[in-house]
Formats: sequence, C-alpha cells, structure tokens
Amino acid sequence: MRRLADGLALGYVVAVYAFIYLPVAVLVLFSFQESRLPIPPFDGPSLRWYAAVFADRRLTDALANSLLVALLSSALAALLGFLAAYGLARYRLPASGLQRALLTAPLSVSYLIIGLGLLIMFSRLGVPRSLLTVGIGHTVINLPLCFAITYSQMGAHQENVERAARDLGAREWQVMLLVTAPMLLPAILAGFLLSVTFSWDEFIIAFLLSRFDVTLPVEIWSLLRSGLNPRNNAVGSVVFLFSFALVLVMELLLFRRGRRR
Amino acid sequence: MTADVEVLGVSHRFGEVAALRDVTLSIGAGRFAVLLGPSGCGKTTLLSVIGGFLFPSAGRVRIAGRDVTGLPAARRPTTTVFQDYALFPHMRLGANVAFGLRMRRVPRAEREARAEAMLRLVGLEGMAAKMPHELSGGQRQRVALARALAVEPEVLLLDEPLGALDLKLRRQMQDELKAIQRRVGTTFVHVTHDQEEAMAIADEIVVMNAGRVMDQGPPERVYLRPRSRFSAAFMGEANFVPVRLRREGDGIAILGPFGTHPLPAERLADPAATGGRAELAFRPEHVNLGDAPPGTLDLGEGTVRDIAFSGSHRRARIALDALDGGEIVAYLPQAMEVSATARLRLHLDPARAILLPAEDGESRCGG
Amino acid sequence: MAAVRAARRQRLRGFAFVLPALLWTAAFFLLPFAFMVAMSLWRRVGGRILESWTLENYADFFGRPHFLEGLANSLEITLTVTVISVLFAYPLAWIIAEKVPERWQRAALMLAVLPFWTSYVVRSYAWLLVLAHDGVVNRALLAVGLVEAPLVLASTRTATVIGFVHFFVMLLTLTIYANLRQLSPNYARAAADLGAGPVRIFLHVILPLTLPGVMVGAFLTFVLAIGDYVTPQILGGNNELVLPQIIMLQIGRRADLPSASAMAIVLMAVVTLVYFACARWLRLERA
Amino acid sequence: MPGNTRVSLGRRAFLGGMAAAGAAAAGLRAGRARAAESLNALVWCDHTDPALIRPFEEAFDVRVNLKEYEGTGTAFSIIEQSAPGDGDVFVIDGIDVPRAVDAGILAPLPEEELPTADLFPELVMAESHVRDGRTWAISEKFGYNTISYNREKVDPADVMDMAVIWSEKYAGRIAIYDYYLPIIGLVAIGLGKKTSELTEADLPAIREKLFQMKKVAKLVGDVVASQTALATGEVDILVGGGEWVTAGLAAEKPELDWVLPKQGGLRWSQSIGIFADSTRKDLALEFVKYILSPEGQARLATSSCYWAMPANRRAGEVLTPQQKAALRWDDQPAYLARAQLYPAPDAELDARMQDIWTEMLQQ
Repeated sequence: MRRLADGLALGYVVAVYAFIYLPVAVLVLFSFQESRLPIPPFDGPSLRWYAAVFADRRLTDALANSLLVALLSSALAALLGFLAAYGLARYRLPASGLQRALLTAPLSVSYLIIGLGLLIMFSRLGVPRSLLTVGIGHTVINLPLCFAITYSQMGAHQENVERAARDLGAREWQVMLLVTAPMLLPAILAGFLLSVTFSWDEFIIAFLLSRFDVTLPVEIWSLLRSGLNPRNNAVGSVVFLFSFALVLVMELLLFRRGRRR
Repeated sequence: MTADVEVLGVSHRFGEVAALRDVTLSIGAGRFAVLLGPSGCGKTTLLSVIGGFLFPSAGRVRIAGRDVTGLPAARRPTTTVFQDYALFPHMRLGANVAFGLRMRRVPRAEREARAEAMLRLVGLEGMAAKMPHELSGGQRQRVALARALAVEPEVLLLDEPLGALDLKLRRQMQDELKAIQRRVGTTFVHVTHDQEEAMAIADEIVVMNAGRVMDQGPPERVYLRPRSRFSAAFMGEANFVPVRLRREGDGIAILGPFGTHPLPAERLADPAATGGRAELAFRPEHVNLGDAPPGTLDLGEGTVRDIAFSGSHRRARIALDALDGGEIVAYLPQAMEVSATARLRLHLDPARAILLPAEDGESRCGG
Repeated sequence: MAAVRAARRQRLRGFAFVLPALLWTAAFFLLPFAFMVAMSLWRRVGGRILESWTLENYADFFGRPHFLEGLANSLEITLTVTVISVLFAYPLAWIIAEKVPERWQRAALMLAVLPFWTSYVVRSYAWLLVLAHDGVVNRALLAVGLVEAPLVLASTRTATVIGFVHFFVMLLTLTIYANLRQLSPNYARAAADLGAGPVRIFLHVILPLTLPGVMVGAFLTFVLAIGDYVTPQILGGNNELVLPQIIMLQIGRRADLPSASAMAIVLMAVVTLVYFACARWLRLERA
Repeated sequence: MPGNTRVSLGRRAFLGGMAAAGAAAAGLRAGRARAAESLNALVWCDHTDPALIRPFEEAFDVRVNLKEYEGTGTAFSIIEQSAPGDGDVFVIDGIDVPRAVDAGILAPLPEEELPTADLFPELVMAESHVRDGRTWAISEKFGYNTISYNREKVDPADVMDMAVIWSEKYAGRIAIYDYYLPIIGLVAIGLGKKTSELTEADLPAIREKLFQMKKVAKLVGDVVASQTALATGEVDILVGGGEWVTAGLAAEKPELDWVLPKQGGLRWSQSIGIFADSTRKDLALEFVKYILSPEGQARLATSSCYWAMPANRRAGEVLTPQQKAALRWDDQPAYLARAQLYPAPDAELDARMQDIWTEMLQQ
C-alpha cells in the first residue's frame, strides 16, 4: 500500500517534470537543427544558428542593453527599497501602514497597465522613449520587491545589533553603512538578483517604453515576428543558459551556506 | 574605569502601561549590582534607561555625578551586553570586539592589540579570525562581553546575558563574570530573573516588581531580612502567616495562631506598621523538628501531606493544627525518612523569623 | 519636552529614508496612473486626442460585445489557469516537501523551477513548436498510436492555457513548498497521535494551515495571468482575444490611448474586485 | 535567521563580478557608439537583415537603428508617441504615403537623385508619391497578398477561386494573415469589388464574409505565426500569403506555393521616405539611395524576414537565377496586370474596418 503510494508519487513527479521540461528540451534540441525549420525531424546537430546569433549585432546590442538596464534599474530598486525598509522598520512613522501599502502597490498591478501609464505620461510630457524610460519602468516594478524582501528580514534581532553599534559609539550613518547594510546584504542581494532576472526577462514595459534601442526580449519578439527560424531557438537557449548561470550563482553564494547551518 | 549610577524618581510609560514608577536607586562605583525580578516588571526597561536606549517620561539618571538623562547611548560612559548578544554577524570576532575602538578612531594596530587582549580576558585567545556563527552560545556571550568591555566603559550593563545558556554553563559563566568584574573593576549592572544567579554574583541586589523597586541590598540581607512580602517570596521559598502586633516594652509581641511571642523590635522592617496587622514569614529551611526549646517559637504539631526528595533536603508540605490544617513548607534533613501522613512537631528560631507589613494580595505581574 | 522634540527629529530622519522610494513611486506609478485615468476620460477622434471629459470610452467598452467578450475570455482563461495550476503544483510541492529526502529537496525544487528562467517570450514560442501540428507532442501521440490524426493544439485557447499553466505550476510549486516547509511537522504528528489517518491529517490539518499561502500564490497567478499579453498572443492564434490583446490592439494599431486606458482601468478594477473578494485570505504584507 | 550571518570572499567576488558585467555592458555600448553617427529608421522587418544593413553601415561609418512595425496604423501610432526628430527614415505601405504626406510626416525627396526611371512602371505610383510637383517617397519592394497553399494537400484548382477562403472544404486548415487591410481587400476582390472604391456601404457584405472566413479558419496570425502554421502543416492555406511567405522557404519546403486566383489578387508595395523632422537628412538620403541601388534592392528582395520583388528592375542584374525563379521574376508582367492595390480608406473608414477586424477576431 505504502509502496503503491510512493510509486504513484514518483510517477506524478516524473510526469510534471516532463511537462515542465518539454518546451525547454524542444527549444534547445532544435536550436541545433541544421535546416531552416525548428520542427521534427531533427537533422542536426549544427551550430550554424548559434553562429548566426553571435554574428547578429542587433542581438548582441540588445543583450548589452538588457544587461545595462537590468543591472542599473535593479541597483536603484535595491537601494531605494533598502532605504525605505530601514526607515519604516526602524522609526515610528505616521501612516506607516499606508506608506507600506503604497510602496508595495505596484506588485498587484499588471505590467501592461504600469507600462501603459508610463507611456501616456511620457508622451504627454514629451519625454522621448529610450533605455532610460525602460529602466524607470523596471525600477517601478522591482522597487516593491526589493522593499518587501528587505523589510521582511528586518527583525528585532537586527535592531538589537544596531543598538549595540550605537552603544559602542557609532553614528547613524555608520550604523547603516557598517552594520545594517552588511547584515542585510543577503536580503538586499536577493532582491537585487531577483530584480535583475525580472528586468532581464521583462517584455511588455520594455516594448512600450523603448524606441530604437531595445532590450533583448523586445528584440527576440521582433525576431519571432520576422520568421520561423532555429535562430530563435538558439537565442532562447543562450538566454536560458545566462539566466541559469545567474540563478546558480545566486544559489551558491546566497543560499547554500545558509542552508548548511 | 568605574563610576556610580544614580537613578532619581524615574518613571516611564509605554502608552497606557507604566513600566517604571518613580524608581530611585543608587549603585556604588565598582559594585556588581543585579536587577532581579519576574519578567515584564521593568528591569530591562530600567537598564535601557540607564544605557540611553530609552528616555524616561520623568526623572533623571546620573553617572559619576553627571546628568546623562538626555544623552543617547553612544555618548554615555556605558556599554551593554545584550540578551541575544547582538554580535555583528558579518564581522570576525576581532572586528566585533574592536568596533567600539574603531568608532573612537583608535589606530588599527592598537585596536587589534586591544581586541586580542580582550578576547584573552574572556578566554577566547587566538580566535579573532573566527566568525560569530562558528561559535557556541557561551562563546558568543564572551565575545559580547569582550566587545562591551573593550571601550573601557565606566558602567557595564548586562541584559540577562546568561538567559540563553543551559544551567551548567550558566553557573560556570556566573563565576567567570564575577571574576572578570573583579579584575576590571567596572560597575556592572546585570539583569536577571534567576534569584540563584543574583545571589551568586551580586554585591547588591535590587528586587523589582511592577515597575517599582521592592528591595535593595546585599544578597544576604535581602534573603534573610527581605523588606517586602514580594521580595521574600521571590527570593526563594517562604511561608507566610498573618499575625497581629503589640508593643511590649522595648520590643514587640506577635499574637497569632502560635500564641503570643515576644520579638526584638528591629525584626519589623517598617515600624510604622506596628500596632496593626503584619505577616510572619519564615523560610522552609529554618523550620526545626521536635519539641520547642524555651525561647523558640512553637509551631505545634502537623501532619505531613506530601514529601519529595530534592537532593540536599526533603521538601515537605505539612498541615499545621495551629493553622486549622493550613499548610506550610519545610525542608527536612536529607537523612530523615518520613512517610506521608506522619505527625511531626515543629518549631522556629525567632532570630530567623521575618516580620513584614501586611499587604493586599500578590503582585500583578506574577512570578 | 526634549523627549517630544527628539521624537519628532527621529520621525523626520526616518521619513528621510523612506522619502526617495515614496517619491519614486508617486512620480512613476501614481502620476502615470492619474494620467491614464484622465486619458480614459478623453476621446480619440479623427487622429487627434480630444481633451474634453466624457465617459464614452467606458460606454464603448461595455456597449460592444466583442470587447466584453474579451473580458469574459480573460476571466475564463485566468480562472481555469489558476485552478489547474494549483491542482498541479500542490501535489508536486507536497511530494517534494514530504517524500524527497531532506538533502535532495533543494535540488528537486531548483530542478522544478529552472525553466522559470527561460525567457518569457521564448518559452511561449517553444510551446508553439511543441504543440504544432507537426510538433513533438503530435508526433509522439501518433507514433504511440494514441491518436489517429494530429490534435489541434496550437493556436487555441488550450494552447494559451497550457502555456500559462506551465509557467504558474513552477511559481506555485515554489510558494506552496515554502508554505509546507514552514509548518512544524509536529502538527501532523499531533494529529496522527490523536488518531487521524493520512487523508484526514491532510484535509483537516495541512490543507487549512497552508491555505493562506496557496491563496496568495493563486492571487499572484491571477494577477499575472490576467494582465499578460505575450502568452495568448503567441499561443492563442488570435482566436478568442483576451483583454490585454485588445488593449494592445488599441495602442499598437490605432494609437487610441483613451480607449486603451479605459480598458486598462476596467482590467484593474476587476483585479481589485478579486483582491477584495479574497482579501481575508491574503496577507501580502507583513502584519 | 541563518541566512544573514555570513559574509564571504565569495560574495565580494560576486559583487565584483556584477560590477564587471555592468562595465562590460557599458563598454559594449560605448564601443558601438564610436561609430560617428547613427540613423534611425522605422521599417518593416525585412530591413532588419544584417546582410542588408551592414554594407551601408560600413560604407558610411554609421550605425543604423531599426524599429520595426507591421501595418501603417502601428507606424502612425509609434510616430505619434515619439518625440520629433526621433526618426530619420520611414518605410511605409505605398498606398498610405498620401496619409503620411497629409500628416506632414515626410520631407520631399530630390527627384534627380532617385532612380525613378529604373522602376517597374507600375511601381512609380505617382498618384501616391507625388504631390504639388514634389516627390515624397519612392517604391522599394512589392509583392502580393493572395493565397499561399501546400500543393501536396490542396487541389491547385480549388485555390484558383477566391471563394476557397470561406468555403467549408478546407475548414480548420486555413490561416488568415493578421492585417486587416489586405484581407479586407482580398475579400472585396472575392466579392467582385474594386479595392480602390470601397466605401462604408461595402462593409456589411465584407463583414459577413470575414465572419464566414473566421469560422472556417484555424488561426489569425502575424507574419511568423501564419508562416509557422503553413510550414509546420498546421494549416494548408494561408489567406493573405504570397511570395513573402513561400519564396524564402523554397529550398526546404518546395511544396509550398502561391497563386493569384482568377478574381485577381492584391499587390502590396513598400515605399521609403525621409521624416520631415529628421536632423540627418543627408545621411537619410544616402540610405534611401543605397536601398534603391541594384545591390541594395537585391539584398532587400532576399532579406531574411521575407522575400519579395524589388521595385528597381536593375536588381535583376544582381540576383541569381535561383533567386529570380523563387521570386517569379519572369511572371511579373502578368501578375502586375491582374493585381489591385490595397484599399486606402480615410481615417473614419479605417477605424470602421479595424472595428470589424477586432470583432472578427473575437468570433
């Protein structure tokens, strides 16, 4: 009976994993397709589509743009989020509930709506659309994330540690710089990295708010619209590899040591 | 470095709750003082007021004769050892201990030497390069102590520093704390709810309850001659029997279930209460067996209700005839085997008897 | 008095920390929203935006069946996706949390959510390849003999739902797993001790205790799915448009920002309604 | 809180790595900004082929930034949401050039620098391109929106009649290209109407046929979705298809074909012009001249997004025989004669058509 249940459980897990990995496997497999159509039968392996990807300057440009936007907007979001979390966790402020609600509100609004609002505002105010506007949009969606993660980690214990620093003569800025920020670094970094992956993969805001300089998802979107092609598979596989590396770094540096304890 | 601490009429409220009510006390320079009381009764609040983490609603705090009431923690000659140690998790032990010196702009070489010396003082020699999470609870406690002492405070505040340790380690640390205090000579103000710990380390115990100071004095005095029913009850076990008092010549006499008995007047903590009602208190270990010799206070006969072996003695609950079956607790000799329902005759050395002013009910904070 | 002044100084300093984030949110979230509300009350007529106040965009939306149908499609698809995703994810999370040995759990979880990090746009495209007439699924089904003719999968509502479910199963597995792990195993032990069987332990102890977490995950799924344009656009084959597609049509093909704004606000209102409907299970914020 | 009690060299290294990645990304951007100038072009996707753009960039040491779109409505929408001076070169449906001129978007072109005489005569399209004696745009590429189909699965005789697109015979095996103008035009042709004379009064009949079409269609897709559907066997007929769908696939999928049915078909053409607000008009003109040159034309005709006929006849000197065969170079005179142009509705009729289109999609 128990063995049967375990068998069922195993079967279920295998089935769901297969479902989860099916598109990735197909994507990667047919990125090595020799001919022009990424559908069965497989006639590879060939690296010609990867060569095409790396030779395509528009793609490599978009990749650089994406990295830049992701890193800068996430850094800003992490900084603003940390400061706000520090202020709200450490000081008794009037209407702090309302402030928290405001800061986390963008979490429950669709990206499409956030993007549309910014699009309308920027075009009414005559702000030209560029990577800067994309970065602004990404900071809007990532700030609540960084804030919430950092805020949730600011417990009473950390407060005591900060008191200890003050007790030993540290000024406020020293407390924040030497004690609070390093102590919360895992949370801040987690927020930052999560933001990087979100921004890196965000499409609709970037689509609405960019113009001639675009980020990678927008460029991929254009690629997809411009013809069926294993090159799309190759790009997707490269992006996957990159995100995977990022997640692996996050796991190894931030979480593994914590788990050991 | 050492200094005396004076707390004058300090009150503090958290919203509706009065955490401190008109607290006045003074602790001499170089003393090891312990604030003792049940949890939630204001002792940690008082420590925060002395340390500069809380600014009292009323009253003043003076250290070395200087008014520090409005000063923040950083500018007081005090440092604190926190209950959860509050070590900087991201710094090595050396950096933790040297942090205060760094804030005081002590050159690196000097502060590293001082940190190492401090670690040696607390028995963690050569561990400056370790991270806090590599340490055991007791070791962390020592680092916290070294860190707080490194800046040579005049007063060291310790907020239940041993609370998280297991019993055996706690007793060991008590001895070390005491020894370190002797060596550095700094005034220590230590908070605990463990009366055994308090008696083991304190030069001076301050018993607190419901935001008030209930008693203050050397451990022996506070234990043997408590000044309030609360401190008698909190410092170990005690039996209480209501009595009436009558002035009799130089002394007083107590009238009660055990008949009339003269006592020297100094027995009564508060002479103003004389003439009215009072309470006779005595510790279980002071109850003697057998017929009452002359001059002793005869408690009469009683029936053993329950007896338990507790190592150094046997703890017995005995229903006294004189109290119409009311029970007292007595510690009987370890060697004496008594069965429940045994009849015993008991008496008390009047020198051990404590007279307390009658109080209305127990404390509201419980024990 | 000094204490009062000190308290005010403290408050001001604390506020200074929060202010940059508040200003940012006000300038780039609240203000754009205000612009959008204003825009939704204007009209686009003959290639120009007419700045006179009117509710006509809303009247249009509710007056035209093909717009309303978009909302209905959105709701149907989103609800289907949410329910299916929870039903798929919960057992997976439970098995990982309960059956997989402790030291492998993290790896199992990582493995389960890894494809989460493929590019969102690419993932939908990959599903298109998988579900195509000549795609892997149909080839496999034909080879095994389960079907006689290729199934019509791509460019249907089913494809959209599959694409969504794929994404949200991963997301929900993560949240539900975190929830299950937070539960002390002593709850189940206590229940077992008191004579409850596995099924009853699950129904009466584990499920109620994890429900708030599941609801948060489900709500997140709902919000993300109902506002998504990419998945239905790539996989749905332009059949049965959802609201975001209609909004994008207004923006992209006609530059009709007023009516797009009105639809976006309707979409937001729907999400808000759903939020309040489930509010008692949702504690997105730290209490 | 075990998570926050460690700091390690690893994390420092990680932060350093992040900073390095940022610097690399910035460096990459800086490096390409070294090109002296840049040129912004709003184009259809066929212009994004590096094989087309790179020779120009190298010759003039500039960077060409391309923003692609599908459909004139989208283009106008993008322009409206842009700041003046954002764009330099504009590629637009030939039929919609007058709208752009009306809107004051385009700058006049110096006629003497354009190879107008080398164009296929039908592609000069003076009625679109010339106003007040000045030329505002020039044709660069053209092709047909008709019917693409799979020769192995569809009887070629059936697709000779436009009615096939709403007939039940191929129900569930038809895809519709998601662009309202050509499809509405095709339906109009199928109904025996002239695309240039469409009015509001024609719409009810067209709407009915559109809905009928939607019922038998499997999907309505953009360029890639419809191409994918046809190439993967998802569907066998693509309404609105033409050489732009099948020519590029000729090598891999020879069974894909396209026809002009007996009622005729729709000819599309792209024109290229310069934005009135452009601050780099000289460079923009060089780009236009490059695109119109025989070499540019040949590359444009065979660019990766879609193949189609070059407007300049002299491209024939550069194209290979195979390429010319795939483009059906020699059949052009006959095709040109039988094809009509896209409908060119005014703003109001256009809005009505789009409404019908959205309604149709929602069926």
